[in-house]
Amino acid sequence: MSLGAYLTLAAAVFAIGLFGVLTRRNAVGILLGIELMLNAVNINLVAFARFGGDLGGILFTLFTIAITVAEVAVGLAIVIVIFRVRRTVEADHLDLLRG
Amino acid sequence: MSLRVGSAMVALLVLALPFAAFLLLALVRPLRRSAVAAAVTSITAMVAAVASAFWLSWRAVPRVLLQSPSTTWTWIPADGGPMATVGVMVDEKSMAMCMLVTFVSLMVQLYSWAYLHDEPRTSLGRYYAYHSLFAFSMLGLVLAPTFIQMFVFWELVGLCSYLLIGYWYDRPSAARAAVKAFWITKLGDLGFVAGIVMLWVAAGTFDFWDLFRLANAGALPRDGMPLIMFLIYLGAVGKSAQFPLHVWLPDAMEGPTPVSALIHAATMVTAGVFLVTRAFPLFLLVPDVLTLIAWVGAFTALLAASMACVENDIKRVLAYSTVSQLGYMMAAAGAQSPSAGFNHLLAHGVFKALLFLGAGVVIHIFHTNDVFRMGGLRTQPLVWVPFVLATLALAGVPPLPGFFTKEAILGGVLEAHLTLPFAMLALTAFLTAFYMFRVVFLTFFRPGLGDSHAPHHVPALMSLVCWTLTVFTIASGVAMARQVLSAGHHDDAPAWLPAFSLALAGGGILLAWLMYQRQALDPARLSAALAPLDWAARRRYGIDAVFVGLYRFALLAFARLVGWLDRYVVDGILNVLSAWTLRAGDRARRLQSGQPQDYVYGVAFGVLLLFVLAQWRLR
Amino acid sequence: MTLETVAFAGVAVVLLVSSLGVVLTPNLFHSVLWLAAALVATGGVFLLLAAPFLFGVQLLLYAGGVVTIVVFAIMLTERLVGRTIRQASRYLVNGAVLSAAVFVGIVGFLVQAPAVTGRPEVTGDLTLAVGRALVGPFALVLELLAVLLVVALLGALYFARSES
Amino acid sequence: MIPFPVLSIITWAPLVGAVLIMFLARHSPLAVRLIALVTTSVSTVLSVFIFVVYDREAAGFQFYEKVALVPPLGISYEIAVDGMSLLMVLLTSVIIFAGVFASWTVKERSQEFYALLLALVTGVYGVFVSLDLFVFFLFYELAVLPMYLLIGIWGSSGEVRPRGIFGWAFRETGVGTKEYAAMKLTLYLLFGSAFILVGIFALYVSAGTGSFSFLELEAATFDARTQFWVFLAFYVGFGILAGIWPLHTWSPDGHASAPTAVSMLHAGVLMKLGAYGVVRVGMGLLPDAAVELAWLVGGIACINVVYGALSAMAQTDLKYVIAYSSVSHMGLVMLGAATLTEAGLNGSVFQMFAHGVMTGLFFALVGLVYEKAHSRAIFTMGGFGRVMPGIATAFTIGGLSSLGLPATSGFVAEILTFMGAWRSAHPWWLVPAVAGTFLTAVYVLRVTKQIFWGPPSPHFDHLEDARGPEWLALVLLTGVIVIFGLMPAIALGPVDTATVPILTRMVKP
Repeated sequence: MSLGAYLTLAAAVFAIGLFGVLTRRNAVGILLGIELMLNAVNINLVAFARFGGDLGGILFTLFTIAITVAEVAVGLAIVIVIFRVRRTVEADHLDLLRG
Repeated sequence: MSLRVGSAMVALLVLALPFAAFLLLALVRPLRRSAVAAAVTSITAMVAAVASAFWLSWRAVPRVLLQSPSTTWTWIPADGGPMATVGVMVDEKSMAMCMLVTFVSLMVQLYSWAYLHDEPRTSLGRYYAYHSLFAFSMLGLVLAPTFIQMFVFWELVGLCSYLLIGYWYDRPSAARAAVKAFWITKLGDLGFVAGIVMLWVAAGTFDFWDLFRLANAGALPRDGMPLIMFLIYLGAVGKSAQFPLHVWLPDAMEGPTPVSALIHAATMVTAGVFLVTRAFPLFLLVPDVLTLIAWVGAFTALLAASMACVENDIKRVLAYSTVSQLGYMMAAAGAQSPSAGFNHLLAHGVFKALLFLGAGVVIHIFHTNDVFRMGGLRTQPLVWVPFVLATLALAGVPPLPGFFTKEAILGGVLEAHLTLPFAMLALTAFLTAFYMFRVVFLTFFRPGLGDSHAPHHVPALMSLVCWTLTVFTIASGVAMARQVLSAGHHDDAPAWLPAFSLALAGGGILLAWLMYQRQALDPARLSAALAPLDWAARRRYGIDAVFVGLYRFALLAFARLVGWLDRYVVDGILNVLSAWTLRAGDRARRLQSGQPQDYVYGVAFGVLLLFVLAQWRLR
Repeated sequence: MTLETVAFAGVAVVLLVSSLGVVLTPNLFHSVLWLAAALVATGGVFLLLAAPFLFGVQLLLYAGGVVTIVVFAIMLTERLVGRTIRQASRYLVNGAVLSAAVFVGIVGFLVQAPAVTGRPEVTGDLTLAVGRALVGPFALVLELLAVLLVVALLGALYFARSES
Repeated sequence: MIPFPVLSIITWAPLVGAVLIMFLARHSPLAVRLIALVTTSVSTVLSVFIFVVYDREAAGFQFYEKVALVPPLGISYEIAVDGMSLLMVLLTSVIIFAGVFASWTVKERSQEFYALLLALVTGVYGVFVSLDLFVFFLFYELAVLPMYLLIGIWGSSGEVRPRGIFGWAFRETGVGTKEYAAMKLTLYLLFGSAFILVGIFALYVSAGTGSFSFLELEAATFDARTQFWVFLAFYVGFGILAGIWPLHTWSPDGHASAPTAVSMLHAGVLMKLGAYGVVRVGMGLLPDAAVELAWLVGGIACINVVYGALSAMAQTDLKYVIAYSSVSHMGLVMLGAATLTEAGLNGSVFQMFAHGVMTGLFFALVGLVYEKAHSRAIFTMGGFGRVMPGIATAFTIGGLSSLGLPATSGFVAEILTFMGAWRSAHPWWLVPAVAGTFLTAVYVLRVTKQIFWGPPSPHFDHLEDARGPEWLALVLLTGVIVIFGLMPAIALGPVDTATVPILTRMVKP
C-alpha cells in the first residue's frame, strides 16, 4: 500500500471528525469528534514515520496520545462543571463568550 | 550736570539695602505680622539707602573720557562670552535718580506709617515689604547698565505697582485697577522686549555703553533702527502713561495715596522718561522716532490737562496732571533736549510727591476724594501751605523749580522747530495752572460745605514729611534760580519765553480764581460754551471705552471662539473618529457569537481558503 | 491483491464505518462505543504500519482509558439530569458540505503529490528504539509531558470536585 | 569619578520604593508615604548631588554606566547625563518630591497610587538618562502606561456639555469623564510611541552599526530622505506628548481629570519628555532634517503659543486653564528649539525646566484649592486671598513666572526664546511668541483676580490655608522658580555645553 492510501484514509477520518464537531450540539459529542480528528492526525504521523523511516513520528504519536488523554480529562471535567452550573451541555446555550 | 561716576560698591549697597529689607519681611513671618517691626525694618533700610545714595553722589569723581561707568557681571552665560550681563552703571543720571528715589521712598514710607494707621496691623507688613521691593526695583532700574537689566527691573516695578494698587485687594475696583495697570503697561512692554531683543540681534549686546559706542561709530545697522527704537519707545509709552496707553494711571489711584505719591507720580511712571533719556544716544540715530515722541508727548500733555479740568476726584486730577507732566518730559526728550526733560523729572518728582501727600492730608481730613465736598481750610496754613507751594511749582511760578524746568522744555521744543507741539505745551501750561488752582481754591479756600471751624487733627508725622518736601522744593527752586541768574539766560531760547510762560501760569491761576473763588464766572457757562469738548473730556474721550471694547468684544470674544473651536471642532473631529471606531467595534462584536462551532466553521473556511490559495500558487 | 491490501481495506472500512457511527448515532452512549471501535481500528492501522507498540498504547490508553472516562462522564451527567441524553445534530448539510470540501482539498493535494510506495525495511526492535529515544534525546520532553499530565489531572480534579 | 552607580540609583530607587510599598506597606497608609518619601528623597538628593558635581568644564556625557543586555542586537543598558538631561533629572526630582507631599491626602487605595506613581517616575528618569534608544523606548512606555490607571482610578470627572454638530460623538465617547480622559491620553500617547518605535528601528537599520546606542548612532550619518521621514516620525511621536497642535487635545482633558500629583508629574515632566525627545533624538541624531523641517516645528509651535493661550482664556474650569497654559508654554519650548540658535535652544531647555516647576506648582495649588473649596469653576470662587494668603502668594508667583515676569525662571526662558526667534531664519516667530506672553498675562491675572482678589464671600469663610506637608511642596517649588530666575547661570551653564554640540552638527544654511 502506498503512503497516499493511508493519508487518504486519515483525511477521511479527519473530515468525519470535523463533521461531528460542526454538527453535534452536545459538548461531549463535540469532544468525540475532536478525538476522531486527533486519531486521523496520529495515523498521518505514523504513516510518515513508516514511509520516511524516521522514529520521530512514532514518538510524536506517543506524546499526542498522552496529551489527548490529559485533554479529555480536563475537557470532561469542564463539561461536568458547566453541567453543574448551567444544567445543560448543549453547545447552543454555552455562549458566555458572545460579544 | 557734569560727567561724573560713583563707586559701584556703594551703588550696590544702595541697591542691597532695600532688597535685604524686602527679603527679611518676605521670609520672616513674625516680622511681617508685626506692623511696627516691619515699618522699622523697611524705614531703617531706607534711611541707610538715602545716606548711601547721597554719599555716592557726593563722593563721585569726574568721569574719565571713553571709560565705561558700568560694572557688570555675567547673568546668562553662553558659549562665546556672556549673552546677558547685569551690574550697575553709576553715572550722573543714575546717581540723581538714586537720590530722588531713595529720598521720596523714605518720605513716603514715613508718611504711610501715619496715613495707614487704621489699617489691620498684620497687613502693614505686606505693605512695607512691597515698598522695599519697589525701592529695590526702581533703584535697580536706574542703575541698570544693560537693556536687559533695565527690562528686568522695569517689569519688577510694574509688579510692585500692580501689588500696591491692589493693596486693598478685596475692593473690586482696586482689583480691577491693578489688573488694568498691569495689562496696559504690559502691552507697552511687549514692544520694549521685542525692541531690545531685536537690538541684541542687530548689535550683539544689551550693554548701554557698548551700544553707545557702536552708535557713535555708526556701526549699528541703519535700516532696522527706526523700528527697534520705536518698539523700545513703546515700553516708555506704557510705563510713562503716554497716549494712548495712559488709561491705566488715573485708575491706579485706587491704591493708597502714599503709593500714588511714590509710584504713580514721583518715580515709577518716570521710568519711561528715564529710559528715553538713558538711551538717548540711540534715539539720536532715529530722528523720525524722536519727532514722534515729541508729538505724542505734547498731545498727551494737552489731552491729560483737558481731562484734569473736568475731574472732581482730587487724586485723579493729580493723576492727570502727572500724565500731562510726563508728556512734557517726553516732548522735551523728543525735541532733543533730554536734560531739560530729565531735570523736570527730578523737580517734578519732589513736588508731585508733595502734592499727593498733601492731597492725602486733605483726604485724611475729609474722608472723601471729591473736591466739591471739601473747603474751608484757610485757617490752617500748616495744611495748605505745602500744597499751595507745590501747586505753584507745578504751575510754573518762579522761583519754584517747575518754572525753570518747564521753561527749559518749552525753549527746547521751540528750538527744535516743533511749533504745533509748542503750542500744545503752552496751552497745557495754562490749563495746568488753571486746574491745579481750581483744586486749590475748591479744597482749601472756598467756604467749606461741612466747615467746622475746629482745627482738624493732622498727624505730626504727615505734616513733618510734607514740610520736609516743601523745604526741598523751595531749596531746589532757589538753587535753580541762582544757577540761572549766575549763568545768564538760556542762550538759544527767545527772551520772551520766561515772561510768556509766567503769563500762561498767571492767566490760569487768574481764571481759576475768578471761577472758583470769586465766582465771578460761572463754571457751568464755560462748560456750556465748550460743550462738545466738555462732554468728551468727561468721558475720557472714549479711550477707556475703546480699550474695554477691545478687551471684551475683540480679545475675549476671539478667545471664546478659539476655545469653542478647540472643544467642538478640533476635539470634535477626534471624538467623531472615536465614536465611529466605537460603532464599528459594536458591529464587529456581533461576529463573536460565543458558539464554539461557529469558530470551527471559521477555521474550516480559513483552511479551505488556504487550500485554494496554495493550489493557485502551485499552478 | 496482497494480504496487506486486503487487511488495509478491511481496517479502513471498519474505521470509516465506526467513525461515521460516532458522528451520526443519536445516542451519546452508542457514540462512545462507536468511538471505541474506531480507536481499535486505528490501532489496526498502526499494526499495518509496523508499529505494534503504538497499537498497544492505543488500546490501553485510548480505547481503554479515554473511552472509560467518557463513559463515566456520560453516566455522571445522565445521573445528574436523570434521563438518557439524546443528542441532536444540526446544520447537517452545512457540516457535510464543509467536511467534504476539506476532504476534497486534502485529497487534491495527495493526488498531485508524487506517489510514495517504497518503504524502508523495519530493522531491529522498534519498541526498543522507542524506549531508548524516550529516555535519550526525548527525555526532557517526556518529563515535561509527565508534568503536564499531573497538572491536567490536578486541574480536572479541581474542576470536577464537589462544591461541598 | 563617583565610585557607585549614581544614575542607576536615581533611576531605580522609586521603582524599589514601589515594590516595597506593594509588599510591605499593606494597610499602613503612613508607611506608604514614608517609603515613597524616602525613595524619592534618595533620588532627589542624588540629583542635586550630580547637579553640583557635574563637571561643567569637561561637559559631555558623565556618570556613564553600561551593561550589555542583548549583545547580538546591540541593546545595552547604557546611561549617562549631559547638561540637558542633568537639568531634566533635577526637574523630575523636584516635581516628584513635591508631588509626594502634594498627594499626602490621597485616601482611596493610596498603596497602589503611590506604587504606580513611583513606577512612573522610574520611567521618566530612565528616559532622561538612557543613551540606548531601545532602553529609552522601554522607559518611555513605562512612563506613559501607569498614567491610564492613575487617571482612570484616582481621577476626577469634569463636565463638558455635548454641543454642536458633533454633539452625538461627545455623548457616545463620554467626554468629560475620567475614564474618557484616561483612555484618550493613553491612546494618543501610544499612537505617538508607535511613530517613535518606527523611527528608532529605521535609524537602527539604516545606520547599519547594529547598535541602539545613541553615541554610535550620533556618529553615523543618514541620507537626507531617511532623515526627513524619521525626523517627521519623531516629531509627531514625541510631539504628541509635547502637546503640539492639533494633537494636543488629550492634554487638557487628561490633566484636568488627573489627580494632583499626576497632573503635576504629567504636565510638569512628561510633556517635557516629548520636547526632550525632539531635541535629543530628533535634532541630535538628524541635524539636516532638523534644519530642513524647522519651519514646520516652529510654525506649529507659534500656533500652540497663541492658540493655547486663547483657549486658556476661554475656560471656566481652573484645571483646564492651567492645562491649556501648558499647551501654550510647550509651544514656547518647541519654538525655542526650532530656532536652531544657541539662545533659542538654551531657552527651550530652560523653559522645559521653568515650565515644569511652574506648572507643577500650579497643579499643586489647584489641587489644594479644589480640596478645600470643592470647586474648580473659576467664576463661583472669589476672595480667597483673605482666607488662604499662602496659596494666593504661591499662585501669584506661579502666575508671574507663567507670564514671564523677571526674577522668575519663566522670564529667562522667554527672553532667550525671543532672542533665538529673532536671530533664527524666521524672525517673524518673535511676534506670536511675544503676543503669547501678553495673552498669558491676560488670562493668568484674570484668574488670579477672580479667585483670590475681590470681596471675601461668606460662603468660603471656613476655608483654610495650606498646612504642613503641603507647605513644603509650595515652598520648594516657589523657591526653585525664584532662585533659577535670579541666577539662571547655574542651570544654563551645563545646558549650554549640551546644546552647542547639537547646533554645531547642523549645517548652517
